[in-house]
Amino acid sequence: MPPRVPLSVPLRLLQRLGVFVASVVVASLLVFLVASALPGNVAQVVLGVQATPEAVARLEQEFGLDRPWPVRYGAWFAGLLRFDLGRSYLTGQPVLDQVLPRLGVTSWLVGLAMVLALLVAVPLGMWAAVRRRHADGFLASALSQVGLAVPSFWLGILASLVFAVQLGWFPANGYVPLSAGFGPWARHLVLPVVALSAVQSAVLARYVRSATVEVLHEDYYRTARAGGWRTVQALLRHGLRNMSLSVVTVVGLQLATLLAGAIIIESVFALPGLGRLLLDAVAQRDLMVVQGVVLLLVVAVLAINALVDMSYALLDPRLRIERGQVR
Amino acid sequence: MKRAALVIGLVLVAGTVLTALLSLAWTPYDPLAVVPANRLMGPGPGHWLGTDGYGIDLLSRIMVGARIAVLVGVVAVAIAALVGVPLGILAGTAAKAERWPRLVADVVMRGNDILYAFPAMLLAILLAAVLGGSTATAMIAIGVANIPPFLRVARAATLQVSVSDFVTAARGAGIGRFGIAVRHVLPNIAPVVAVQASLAFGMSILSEAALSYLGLSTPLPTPTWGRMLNEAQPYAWSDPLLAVWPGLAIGLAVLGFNLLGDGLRDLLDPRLRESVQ
Amino acid sequence: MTPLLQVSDLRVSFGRPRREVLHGISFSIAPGQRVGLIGESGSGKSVTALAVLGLLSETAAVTGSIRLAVPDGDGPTGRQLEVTTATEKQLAALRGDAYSMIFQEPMTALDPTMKVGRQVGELLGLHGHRIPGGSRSRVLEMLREVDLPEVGRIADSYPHQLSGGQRQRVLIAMALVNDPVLTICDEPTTALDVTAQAKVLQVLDRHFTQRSAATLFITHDLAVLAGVVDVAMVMLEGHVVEAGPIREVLADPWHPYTKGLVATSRLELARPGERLPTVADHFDRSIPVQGLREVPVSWEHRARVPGRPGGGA
Amino acid sequence: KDTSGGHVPANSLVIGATAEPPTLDPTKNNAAAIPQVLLYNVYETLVRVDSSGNLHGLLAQEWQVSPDRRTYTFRLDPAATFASGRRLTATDVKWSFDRIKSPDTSSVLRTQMAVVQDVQAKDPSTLVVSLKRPSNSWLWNMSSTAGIVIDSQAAGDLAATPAGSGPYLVNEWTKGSQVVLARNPKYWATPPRVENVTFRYFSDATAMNSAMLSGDLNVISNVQAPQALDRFSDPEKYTVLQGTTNGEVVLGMNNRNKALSDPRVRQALTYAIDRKALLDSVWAGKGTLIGSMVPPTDPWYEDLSGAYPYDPAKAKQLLKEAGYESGLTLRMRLPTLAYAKGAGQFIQSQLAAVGVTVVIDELEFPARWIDVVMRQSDYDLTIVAHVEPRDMVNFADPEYYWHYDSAEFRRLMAAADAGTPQEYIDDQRVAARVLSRDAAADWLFLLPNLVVTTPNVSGINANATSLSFDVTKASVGS
Amino acid sequence: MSEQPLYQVRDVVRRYGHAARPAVDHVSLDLAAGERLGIVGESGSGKSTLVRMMAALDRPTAGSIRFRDTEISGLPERRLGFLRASVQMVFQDPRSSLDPRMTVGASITEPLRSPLLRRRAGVPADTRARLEEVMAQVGLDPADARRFPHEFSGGQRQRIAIARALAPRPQVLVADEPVSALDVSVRAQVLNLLADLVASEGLTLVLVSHDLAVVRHLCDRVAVMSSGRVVETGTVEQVWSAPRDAYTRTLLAAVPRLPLP
Ligand SMILES: Nc1ncnc2c1ncn2[C@@H]1O[C@H](COP(=O)(O)OP(=O)(O)OP(=O)(O)O)[C@@H](O)[C@H]1O
Ligand SMILES: Nc1ncnc2c1ncn2[C@@H]1O[C@H](COP(=O)(O)OP(=O)(O)OP(=O)(O)O)[C@@H](O)[C@H]1O
Ligand SMILES: [Mg+2]
Ligand SMILES: [Mg+2]
Ligand code: NI
Repeated sequence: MPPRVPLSVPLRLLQRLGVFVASVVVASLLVFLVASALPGNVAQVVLGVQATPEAVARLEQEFGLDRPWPVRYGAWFAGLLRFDLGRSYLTGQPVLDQVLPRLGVTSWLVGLAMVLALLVAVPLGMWAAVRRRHADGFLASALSQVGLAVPSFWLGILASLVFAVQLGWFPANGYVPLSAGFGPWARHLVLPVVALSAVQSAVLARYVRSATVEVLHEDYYRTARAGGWRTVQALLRHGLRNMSLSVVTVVGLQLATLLAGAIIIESVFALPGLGRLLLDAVAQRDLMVVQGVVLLLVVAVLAINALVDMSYALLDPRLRIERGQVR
Repeated sequence: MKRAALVIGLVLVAGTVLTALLSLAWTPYDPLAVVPANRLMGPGPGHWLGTDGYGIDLLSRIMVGARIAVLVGVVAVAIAALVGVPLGILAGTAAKAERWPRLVADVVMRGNDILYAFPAMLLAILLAAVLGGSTATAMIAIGVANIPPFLRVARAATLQVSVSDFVTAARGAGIGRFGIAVRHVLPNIAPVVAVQASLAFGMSILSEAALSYLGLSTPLPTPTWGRMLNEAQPYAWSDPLLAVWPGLAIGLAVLGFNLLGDGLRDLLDPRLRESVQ
Repeated sequence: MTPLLQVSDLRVSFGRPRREVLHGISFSIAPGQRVGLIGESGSGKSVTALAVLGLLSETAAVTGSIRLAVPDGDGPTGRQLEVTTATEKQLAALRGDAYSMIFQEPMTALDPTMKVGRQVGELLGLHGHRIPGGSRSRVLEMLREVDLPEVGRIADSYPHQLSGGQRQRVLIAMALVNDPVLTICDEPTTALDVTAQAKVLQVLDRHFTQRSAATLFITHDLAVLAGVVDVAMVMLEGHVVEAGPIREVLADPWHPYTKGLVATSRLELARPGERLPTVADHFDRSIPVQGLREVPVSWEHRARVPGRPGGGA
Repeated sequence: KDTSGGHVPANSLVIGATAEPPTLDPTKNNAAAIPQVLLYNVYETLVRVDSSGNLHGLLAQEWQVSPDRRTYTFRLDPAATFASGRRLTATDVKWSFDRIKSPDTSSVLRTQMAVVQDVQAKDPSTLVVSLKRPSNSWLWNMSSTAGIVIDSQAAGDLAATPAGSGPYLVNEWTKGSQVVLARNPKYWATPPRVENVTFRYFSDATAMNSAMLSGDLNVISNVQAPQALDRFSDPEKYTVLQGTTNGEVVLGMNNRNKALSDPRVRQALTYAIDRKALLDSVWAGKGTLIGSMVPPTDPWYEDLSGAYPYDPAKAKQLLKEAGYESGLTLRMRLPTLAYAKGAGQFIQSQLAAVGVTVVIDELEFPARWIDVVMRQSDYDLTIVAHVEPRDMVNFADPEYYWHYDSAEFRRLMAAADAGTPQEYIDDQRVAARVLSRDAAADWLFLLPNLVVTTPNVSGINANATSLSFDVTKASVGS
Repeated sequence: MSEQPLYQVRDVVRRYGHAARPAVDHVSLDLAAGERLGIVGESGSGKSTLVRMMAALDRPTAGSIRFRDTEISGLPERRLGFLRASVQMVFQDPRSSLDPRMTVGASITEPLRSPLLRRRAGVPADTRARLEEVMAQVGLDPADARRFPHEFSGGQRQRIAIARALAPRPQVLVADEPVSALDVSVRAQVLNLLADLVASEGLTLVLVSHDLAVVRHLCDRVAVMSSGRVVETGTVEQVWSAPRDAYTRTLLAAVPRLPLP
């Protein structure tokens, strides 16, 4: 029996890429089918409540909605191969042109919220873990719990009431692109980012706390302290990287949640982001836009999960595959 | 402090559940009857929490809302867990297996990723078209949307458990894959799943609020906490208490379930059991 | 001479309700002295070791006194630090420098995400020792000292890339890199196979001899102990039940538990197939254990529990 | 330049609005958000409607109607030019009208133009329109989107670049957030006073209020949550204009439902609902009780709000007469809109008191509601605001989702349309009474127009009589 | 050896993932019924891998393993019942080889309730009775069956693991370092127990250890492994007193001894 030959590294990467592409293809079909299955009809929405059935039928024909679904899917998929997401039924514009500027807004919002959540959650969770047998540690845990219990749209409303309306520190809502200057851009993002990250911080803090508790039980942590590091030093030098594995997993997992949360925050703060685009497109049954945005989200989540998988090896050398190395 | 979490959690959860049960038999006022003369009364002896813009007693509405909250939370989490956990265990155990099961596991995981990226709202709209906007619609949509995290968490925990010696020992004892999954993997991943469930419970209540806003959940006029929050929004300036009560109710229930989850995890942790032996 | 370590009436308890696992033990270790600590699993050896460096988990309640001599540069200053009341900062200054510890489990005691050379090296900087040739050269020197091959490659390896014996030697290098005056070894070889164990013991023995450093060496294996230490204490259920020079303890065990231990340890003497002697043959567990109140500082004489020890042959 | 927050730039209007235009071509999409920005401001019509509901010439200096009322001769203002600088001639008007009439446009506006037989540009400033039959509503419709005059030479991508003759140009459209209008430097008539006008869009009413309160806006086009109006009660800081709209909130009753086809049942339901209390509960008492499908700004308006005083006893009596003494169950399918949900809840409770069980079911608006209620008529009761001006005519179509079928009403409406202006008014008034008498629907209330401005803003109409948010007369003090 | 061996291991190779060197490298062994075979070698030499393959808990990359003339290396789990009923295993770490969430009684009787083993010739049908029997056999109080593993000491847990292996009355007991994790005071107890059981039940024994002294005590034949290969086989006394391979000598020399007469 010949020994099984393990795949070489480039081949494994290729295999991974293959799986990714296959997932995207399957996802595109699913996205298309779900979007098509949504009840309601864009022509009716465009023409409004007064429209005659003939007018609606004519518009449907104009949009190509009368063709059978495999044909429509085929056309859409062929476009995808050329990075063409089709044209919005409502505006006639290429979907990609509508999506790209909004992608920026949402990426900033979600990205910064994630960063802020990490900045808050990591110290808070560690504190809650290290001091878990003390009142202050319990308080830190409780604080993170409270963050979970407040709906983010109320947090957004409250934040804009207090910091924009009462104190006038930040604009109540709206967005200016980074190209208009860092200051205005940042000022407009502060409140939405804070409101969006609150729930995330709470969730993350819980994971950081339990990951930290794990580390506190680890032998290498004790070794570090026996070598002369103080509690916090040992945790930072030897705990952080070890914890990062589980935290990164959660960060990857939370990203989809964050995107969903962004839909609400974008409404509360009147930000022209993807979430609102999707919400409007769904409401108006602009299926091309719905398909485009959802596919984009699916690809993003798949890509992020793939990145998370790959980052494991970066964070934990045990998971690296090395030439001539066992495990 | 660990016990404190469990006890507080239990008290809050029991409070919510009992309120829900009580509301089936008794509420101080009819939670649906509009009484124009009583609009926007503050808290007082007649109406402990005051009345809303229709003159309906807020306490009665909060009590009825507990019903939907508990129902949606429990059912959605149950759906997510009942689908996600077995699939997660499947994916976790198959990851180490021969080619075919591994392929199945891969497909499950990729499908999971795709589902994860899918906005729950779309599912809800689709369901609403079939079932009509109802509590069931919301429960199913939220439940399905919650499958991916359960699946992932269960899979990761399964991977850990399935390399442990006692699983190998069980195989040596002639226990098949299914027996191992049910008898060894499931009990040992239970703590992680409990935590995930408590997190998901809180999120479900909040998601229901969002779906009811779009008319995709419990139909009018049944008061839900989410709907009460939404209806309170225009009164944010003039009568902020309208938002405070349902907000508080959601907060306490979510807090209760999270604390309960934490407490359960600690209770189920053999490491901790050992030290109090 | 002031002892490096002076433990008196050390009691440790855990949990709620309190469960005492160390019932008042006392001993001291002088500079250069090699002390062994034997006893069955769960007798409190590790708890003693961790208590000495203040590394017990925060659920532990400690009473009694543990005093560590505070050295200044080369020798003891005569100042002592009371571990039970010291701050984390005071303790951290001593740990890994004058006092160090080696743990049992080489698989998990190293940070899996950091190259081992760095893990050794950072301890040099941590205690502010300026090394003329740079810390890298000192790290390599240290790795060489613990008999590791290809020290350059090993320093650049992650723990998982090393074998158990190699990892344990890295841990030893970490513990010894700052030339401690006392090293606590908590079962440093139980996780190793016989060949790796032999190497590690050899390295430790050489180091202690060369530096005339003191050690508190914990094991449950008498055969291991015999090659390393001069004097030994026997622990049982949180008490020290016997102490004295190692040869005397082995040659003429006094406490029934020790007798049983010596008998079972000599596996190679037993004829194949024949029933092995066990501790239980010598020692009746139902009789409550009494501990020594004190171990003589000089360790010259055997110390034994007053009165009749419990049961057995 | 930072126009989206902090302070509103000098001599500018920043107007908060709720729905964003999906496209900038008002003839291709029926969304009300498009004429809100463009009508009168960017595109002009031959005639326009003022804040009291009367027609005046805009591009047309004057017009004559032939004795058979089928031929309209418009004299265009010779000064009128497009933003491109080109003179606006009768040919452009003809081009614009023909464009809407053309069979390959699917625009709903086509039905409004359907009555037109022929459009002729006699000379550059004379336009002759002949109708198939006399129609008063046609001229009225020409004051709205159907009547806009497009620059036939500059009409390229109208969805993105409007080509009109109005005092403003679309300067910038940031999708998802705002449309910015800038003064048309070549405007042919009196130039407007305000330099820049920004329409900012908020999907969340509270967010819009916050923006106003923090000084990012100086106008709220229409407060969507009147409960929050108290916040703007300080006259030092805010001016609140309270006017009327064309938005009748209609409790639609499906006349194809057996019970609801009986006028006594419809009347009973109307008696059973306390509309004053409903308005207080649902819309903070803002708005007007009307009693028929006519807002007070229409010339044939008369107050019919007292026709069915709140009288549960009478309601029960009528139900008994109609044979529903033992109860009646009706399915109310509501769009997911704040006023509809509120009113639905209220009505359910009050109808329960007279023995009518209402089962509520919410439908996503617009997609689902239009499909289920308007197209399939699969409902018993529903609530929606009809915001089009002069839309009483919908009751004349038995196929329309109410399925109100009254020969008398149809005859009156036809006569009104074909009659003289005075007959038009008289017949419409009678028709409105017929609707009220038959309780064809229950007109719950008329949505108010609640405009909030900073005190330095003036020239904004309190009443919304057209679909336009007209800023041509606005000015901003310092 | 006149009769057919129970186990025939031929040229077995096992390579993990992308490892450069196989963990088990062309190993061939025979095991006769009633024989007691010791496998010694340093850590990582492939001992565990080899016995796991013999117990069909792992598949060889190449080579063949026959048990009672049936090839077992490619068999799916559901057809392994005959092997599982005959071959049972005891693992090194008594902490991790028992499910912390299962009572000791349930753990011990698990093999009896297995669908693969139930109703096989020789496998006891009366679960309760067999539980009490094996617990008594390994010196545990049957009343403790309702307790959980963490309530027992290491030595006791290893007895539980042994009881579990004995429950289905196997012919072969494979013990992978059953005493390495135990403290010396209980090591002798467990070894005595194993010796008694092997004798009284007439078991065939495969014992893995890194300590030749342990193997010498229980086994009659020994295989020395190094780097995945078997470097020496022979009777225990032969290897103990006159090792032929240099590696075996190192192994022997490394065993610490008490410096006493
Ligand atoms: N963190 C802790 N919490 C509670 N009990 C503990 C803790 N650490 C140790 N113990 C208990 O203290 C006792 C002594 O344990 P210790 O670890 O010192 O034993 P040992 O002699 O080192 O045994 P071994 O040879 O197994 O390492 C045991 O009964 C143990 O259960
Ligand atoms: N699941 C696995 N995946 C990858 N490599 C493995 C795995 N199990 C064992 N190995 C490797 O195979 C080799 C042999 O391992 P095995 O466990 O059989 O050795 P052993 O002789 O039992 O050692 P020990 O005495 O430490 O138990 C080692 O190099 C080990 O690292
Ligand atoms: Mg120990
Ligand atoms: Mg092994
Ligand atoms: Ni700004």
